[in-house]
Amino acid sequence: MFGYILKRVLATIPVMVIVAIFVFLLLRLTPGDPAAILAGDAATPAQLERIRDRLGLNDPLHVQFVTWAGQILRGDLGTSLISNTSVSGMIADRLGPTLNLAVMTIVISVLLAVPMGVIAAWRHRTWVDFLVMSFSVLGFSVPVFVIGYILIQIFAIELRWVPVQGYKPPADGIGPFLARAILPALTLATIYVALIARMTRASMLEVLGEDYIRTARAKGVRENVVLFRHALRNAAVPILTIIGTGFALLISGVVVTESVFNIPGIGRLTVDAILARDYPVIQAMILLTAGIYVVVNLAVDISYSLFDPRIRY
Amino acid sequence: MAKASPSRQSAFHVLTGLFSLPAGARLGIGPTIAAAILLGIVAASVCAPLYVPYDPLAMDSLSRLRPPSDAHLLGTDQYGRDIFSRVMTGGRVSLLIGVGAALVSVGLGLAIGLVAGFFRAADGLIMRIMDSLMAIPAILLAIALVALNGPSLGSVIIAITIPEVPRVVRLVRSVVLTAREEPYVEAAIALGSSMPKILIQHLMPNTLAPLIVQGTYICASAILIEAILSFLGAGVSTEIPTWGNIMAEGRSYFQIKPGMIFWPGLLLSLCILAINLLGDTARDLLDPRLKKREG
Amino acid sequence: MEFKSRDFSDAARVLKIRGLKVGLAGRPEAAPVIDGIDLDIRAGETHCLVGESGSGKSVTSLAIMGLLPRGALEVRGGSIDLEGVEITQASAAEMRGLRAMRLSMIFQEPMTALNPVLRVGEQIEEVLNMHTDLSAADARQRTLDIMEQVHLPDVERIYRAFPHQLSGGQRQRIMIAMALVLDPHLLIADEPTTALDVTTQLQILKLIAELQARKGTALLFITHDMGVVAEIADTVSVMQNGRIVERAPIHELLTAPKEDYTRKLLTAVPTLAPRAARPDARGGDVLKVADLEMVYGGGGVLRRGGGVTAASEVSFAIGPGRTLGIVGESGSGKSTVARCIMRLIDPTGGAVHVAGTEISRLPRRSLRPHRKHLQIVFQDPYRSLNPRWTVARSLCEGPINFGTPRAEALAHAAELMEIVGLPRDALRRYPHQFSGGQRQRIAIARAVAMKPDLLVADEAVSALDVSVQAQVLDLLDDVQAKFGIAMLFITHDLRVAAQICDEVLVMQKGRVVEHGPAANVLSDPHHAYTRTLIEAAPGRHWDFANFRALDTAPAPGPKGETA
Amino acid sequence: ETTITAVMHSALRVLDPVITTAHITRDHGYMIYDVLTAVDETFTPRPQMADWTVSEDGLVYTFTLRDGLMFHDGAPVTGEDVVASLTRWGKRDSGGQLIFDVTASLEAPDDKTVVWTLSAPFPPLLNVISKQSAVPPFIMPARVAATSSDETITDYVGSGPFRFVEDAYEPGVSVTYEKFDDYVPRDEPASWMAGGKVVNVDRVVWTTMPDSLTAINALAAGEIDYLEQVQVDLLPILDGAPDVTVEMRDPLGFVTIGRPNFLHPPFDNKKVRQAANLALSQEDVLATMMGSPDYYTICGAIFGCGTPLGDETGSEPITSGAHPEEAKALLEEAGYDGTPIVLMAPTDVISLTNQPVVAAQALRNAGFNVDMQPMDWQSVVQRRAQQNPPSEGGWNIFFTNWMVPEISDPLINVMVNGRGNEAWFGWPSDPEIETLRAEYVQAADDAARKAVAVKIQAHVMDNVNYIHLGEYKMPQARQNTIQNMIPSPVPVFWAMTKEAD
Ligand SMILES: Nc1ncnc2c1ncn2[C@@H]1O[C@H](COP(=O)(O)OP(=O)(O)OP(=O)(O)O)[C@@H](O)[C@H]1O
Ligand SMILES: Nc1ncnc2c1ncn2[C@@H]1O[C@H](COP(=O)(O)OP(=O)(O)OP(=O)(O)O)[C@@H](O)[C@H]1O
Ligand SMILES: [Mg+2]
Ligand SMILES: [Mg+2]
Ligand code: NI
Repeated sequence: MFGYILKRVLATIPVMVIVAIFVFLLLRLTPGDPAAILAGDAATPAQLERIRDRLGLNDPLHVQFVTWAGQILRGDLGTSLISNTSVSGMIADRLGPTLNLAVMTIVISVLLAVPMGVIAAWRHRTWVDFLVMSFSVLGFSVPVFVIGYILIQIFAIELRWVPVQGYKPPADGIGPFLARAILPALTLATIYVALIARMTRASMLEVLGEDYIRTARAKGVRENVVLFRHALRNAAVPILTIIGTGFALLISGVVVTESVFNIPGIGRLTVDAILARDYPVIQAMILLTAGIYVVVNLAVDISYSLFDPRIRY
Repeated sequence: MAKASPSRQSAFHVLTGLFSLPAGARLGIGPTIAAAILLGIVAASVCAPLYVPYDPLAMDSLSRLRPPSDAHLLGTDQYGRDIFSRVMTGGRVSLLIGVGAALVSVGLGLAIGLVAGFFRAADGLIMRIMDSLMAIPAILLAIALVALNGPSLGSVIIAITIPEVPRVVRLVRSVVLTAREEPYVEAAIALGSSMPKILIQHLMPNTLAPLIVQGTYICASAILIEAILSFLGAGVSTEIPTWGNIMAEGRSYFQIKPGMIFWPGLLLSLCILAINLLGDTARDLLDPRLKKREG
Repeated sequence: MEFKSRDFSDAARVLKIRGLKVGLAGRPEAAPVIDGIDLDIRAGETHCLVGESGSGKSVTSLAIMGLLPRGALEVRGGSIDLEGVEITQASAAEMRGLRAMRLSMIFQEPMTALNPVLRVGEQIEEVLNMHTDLSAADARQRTLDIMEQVHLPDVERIYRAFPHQLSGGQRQRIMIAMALVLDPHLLIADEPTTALDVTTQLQILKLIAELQARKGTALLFITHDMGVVAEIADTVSVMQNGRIVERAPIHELLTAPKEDYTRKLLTAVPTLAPRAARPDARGGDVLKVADLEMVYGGGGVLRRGGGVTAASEVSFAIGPGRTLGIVGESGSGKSTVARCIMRLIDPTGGAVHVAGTEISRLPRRSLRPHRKHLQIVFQDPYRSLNPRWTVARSLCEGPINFGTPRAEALAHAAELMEIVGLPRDALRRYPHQFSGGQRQRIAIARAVAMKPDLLVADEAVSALDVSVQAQVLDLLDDVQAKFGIAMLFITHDLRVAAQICDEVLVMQKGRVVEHGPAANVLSDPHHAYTRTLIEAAPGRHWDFANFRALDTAPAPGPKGETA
Repeated sequence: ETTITAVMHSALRVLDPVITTAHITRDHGYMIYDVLTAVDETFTPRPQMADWTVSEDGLVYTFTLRDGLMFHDGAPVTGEDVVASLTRWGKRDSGGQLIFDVTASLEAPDDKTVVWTLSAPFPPLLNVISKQSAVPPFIMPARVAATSSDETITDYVGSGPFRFVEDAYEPGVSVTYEKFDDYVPRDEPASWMAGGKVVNVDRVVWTTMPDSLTAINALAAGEIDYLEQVQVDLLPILDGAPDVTVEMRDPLGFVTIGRPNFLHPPFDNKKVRQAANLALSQEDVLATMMGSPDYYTICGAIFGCGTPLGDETGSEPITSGAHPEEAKALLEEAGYDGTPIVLMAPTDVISLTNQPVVAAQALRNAGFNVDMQPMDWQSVVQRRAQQNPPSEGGWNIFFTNWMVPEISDPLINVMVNGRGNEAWFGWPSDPEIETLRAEYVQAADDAARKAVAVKIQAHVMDNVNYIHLGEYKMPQARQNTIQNMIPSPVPVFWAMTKEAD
């Protein structure tokens, strides 16, 4: 087990290196000039040139890369070119909201989607199944921001149940946190629910056809036990996988949701950084999200063995 | 993939196969309706230039944000452009993006996946690169790519394609890895068929069914991602109307003029719904268990 | 051979089926799957249900269990009466109450019938939890008891094991324990031993008989293996196309079958008496294997501690026109040897000479010209043909690879179709349009199309029904005679080996334990393992095809029993 | 404890108001820094931190710091701090550069006095240092002002009415200011950036809302107190919010302009520029941008309507609607060969997305072959600095906006600079305008200055140094609990009060 984890962790190194090189090159090929953002509209070319020099943007690419890589290896994410604050500080400030939102979304999604999928599979080709599948296809087909606006319109503007926007950390009280996080989480969850419900259904359908389900029924086991004790655990691996890979989808949803609900999270940070060509921030953020993605999927892989004793590392 | 190995043709496996596959008659009308809707939208979009009343780019700053009227079926947007004309014309480009992204990702993914699946030597490197591409958040990659190339149609398609390719590669590779263990592939080796021949004639057709399904999903999600990119200001230029950028442009007017989001949104959702449904149907129909049942 | 001969007319009737009809759900016009069968089973009786594949045996058993797949099959008429309870009318809750208490079932595949993610002990205990009020400790004790009763070793450990940590036989014992823990009155066993090798099969059959005798359970035993029937049945019902065509006490059925269909079934069963050996080869050996060794998974950088030695020191030779059989239990390395010879895998040691060339070390590219000398037929008729290719294309693939013009290859393919007994127009069809037996014929035709010197048949008939199996074996015989091909025939079925092989080679754990002319090995085995194999073959004293006992006992064991 | 939560027009990311011309950073500067002198609403310089005297020959300016000035760290503000701050500013600001070109010395003989000696008279000196945009000379501690002018400062101590709360700062998300209790306001009433900066609230929080709809909804729901700019089209949403007042803070507003590239065909040709000027229409652009005529003004004055120098001479072609036919004729005359015009269209800055789209359409109507290239603002910023031909990564025309005070005189307005490569993007070599600008600097009084300004106006309209597309105003919105906001181009948080809830 430990050996396996070690091996997997080591295997992420080349992935992260490729990500780093790729992102670095991509960014430097992209037009845009952080110096110009810094200096504003009225700056003259000569002034810009001097600022670029100061920021080290005029160094040859490989020098810039080596400098940056060296910093990263020392655990230093650098300093924002625009706001001149430490990137790790910026990320630390903004990781919380996104993580809380993501966790809440995943919890909501799993709690909703798994039972939905199970029931759809159980009542395959009935109206329940149809309803669940329609909902989940719908979840895929409406852009996130539209869902966000609709939820705001209904729950914040018409009903006034929750605030329109904003974020409060759970430390400020769980009530205020939930009031602000529930709509964004639901928004994000629609697509995730759709994804998980669909996979749960497909996986359950496969499992429900297996011999051991028939065995369980032949033993006179109650139907809910058949579904949740016998079938669901066997169906878990693909569901976990989709939760892991769906994480990528979550990230793109987060970017939009954070805009719509004005949540100070890392999605917005990254988009802003890209639009401002704040290279150190972008590089750090993409490395970080890639890292989180890799870790989440590693965790998912490892958790397989919790559900399926045949998988041993 | 069906786990049931056909070597155990116990009744129950036959049963389960039958259980989850829709025999022709049991497909229901869902897919038929879906196909009809999709065809309708495609036809309406492709023929849009023939019947829309206005040039979708023609502005009229004096009749901005008009409500629906006889002159403007769905009203006008903030440039005074006719929403109906834009929405109908926008469908062309959105669909083009969907189909384009699907074709490009499937094509690239297929080629890379076949190579990775069959040539052990290349596999490691290719899969590491694919893993990296998957790990980079698609939307951020897309924004960066669009910034790099400018928000042209081509760069939006490429931006949507790049994150999809690794998924297709994984799919193709896994199909190839499974299929190359099939006895008929071993038989082909025994018959002296060369590797390229086996790859193309025996293995590639296996990837077709899952790729069709995957392709429909990519198509649907590409249309959606285009909308999100537009929302973030990194989509196709507003000079080329798409459902996505019409909605993105209309987002500030959501409360005042919901039509700007509603109509393109409706068509987009219907389209994606139909494509997904057809994809699901295709998956059911192309289910390998079907083939075995017929034996 | 002794058959069971108890009379059950006084015993209580446990199951009574009258006019049972099962059809496709929602399609009343379609032909029924079960077409009005009657069946009675009494306490203590073993009732065997036999018949070819697809005749409706499993559907019958599922109907009794009330487990017909919802939405696919439904009871159309008739009654199933289990000790006074009408099963066709029972509610879901009533059915649950009956299961495990009064009626239980064992399935064919011990691999898949147990839930892979739950500990086997828990799976047995679940039955108790569902149906009794036993305390946790009591339930556990009961579970351990029943596990003892099915002769599982080290029950405490096995209780905590997951299915994949057990052997096939052990899993089947768990299934039996699970089915019998509440002493049901009726036990249905649907091919419970088909997936097991002969030695394990024998143990399981004995176990079922023992428990049945102790508890007086009625047993409905479904099988297609006449040998098994001969060993255990009191009464036999023969099914064909959803009907029971003949029902009789075992002795009567085997000695004097009334129906043609029954006769056909019985005559198809090969005997254990070895065939007359073919004349010895004129030329040199077609295939010569010397000290073949195959170690899986060794040598990897990260995998220390060596791999699985699947074959070692395997040596033999086959002359033209002769057949060498390899027998042995599952996992003994038979397929490994075949695949090494075919160079589908690269042997880790030894030499393989085919038509005079040493091929075990040839690089893939230079190997290709030699491919046409050796061909293979696989076990699984459903996967050995590319489902997307027409038969013609499959048949021509090889010849075209070796430069035969397409037209010529096609013409030859048409001839081959006749040889293997299929219509010419079958060339244009796809594999799924054929039955398993027909596909196996096509696979043979494809191999023969290459005019090989050696044909390897890895379990080529194991997946087929006895009657179809007999036809395919005949075909192989014909083809071999016609083209003078040498054949390496791999099987786990001694009857088949006896029928087709000139020489037999017995493998155990990757090693050759006995090798000699079929007659010698089968009638006078020297190695203990060979003897166990032969003794475990069910019904080995009966000559089914001739409705009589075998006069030459095939395996005079140390204390050879005779019929 | 009163806290004002304000949504500003953009996120605060750069904290150095000298290195950048970004408005939000300037606004931030006014919160935490003070200035020596400042213009009031009549554009007249007034004393703020210091009083001044000018020598007869106009060469020596003596500033005397008032009492009670103190930095947030408790240190008094000294002449030395002022000298350092002015010097750093002089390296960045274009007006400042002009002054320093003629500066003989700038020194602080004692803690309270600063003496600025010129080698040649520079009559508009006070106007330049009192300007409220783009880069006002904020006074920082000498140690901070010692930072290179090409590097951003990292120490945010000022002497202004608010203190910057560094711990609460999240770049791009929110900034928090606390009232600086030791600030001594002047006695005069507040007027623009001049007068007494009396702070009546304890705390001001600026937050950023990337989505304008969300911001309006938040205001309507009472979640924020103040919205600096409201998109006019969205005003109807606030109709249903009785507690919110929508009003104009800044009577001057903004101008929007198009800048052609003088280095490459076809805009190197004056006739073609004139054709473009004819083809475009202020009304079309403004109506599309703003929706309602209440919020835009057709105005041909390049120095702004309602400013001292504002004058509409020669602006008829652009203010009287589109003239596609005349433009066509002129194009023909100029021999325009159909070379595509690369028009850069930013997609991610709301106030800049409309102009290019409307302009592209109008130019096409006049026979231009327009290649509208959408890109994000950053790409525009990068690309507009490229002097290559359009086919090799250069450009022909782009659009941007200015606040009126940023263009209100020939020294501030960078677009009337005609120094070729040293000029602002577009690089016109226009000796004529340079002569006029020199004349302006030397003009003795307001009347003389105005006369020169009118000449410059006429010249720009004829030569089309840039296309002046008119003025617009952004309404602001506040909760009714917020009172006593003073009108000002810069949103200021002094004077304002907030009723307790
Ligand atoms: N779910 C189902 N839907 C439709 N037909 C079915 C279904 N299950 C079984 N059948 C049909 O019923 C018939 C009997 O099948 P059954 O499984 O009982 O055969 P069997 O005698 O058990 O065969 P085997 O020896 O292969 O196990 C077959 O023709 C089969 O195709
Ligand atoms: N690819 C492989 N990697 C590792 N071990 C293998 C592999 N293939 C087979 N083995 C092992 O080698 C041994 C021999 O397997 P083989 O398939 O040759 O047996 P067999 O006699 O053909 O059995 P069966 O009758 O079940 O087909 C077994 O222990 C098996 O687990
Ligand atoms: Mg069966
Ligand atoms: Mg084998
Ligand atoms: Ni068998």
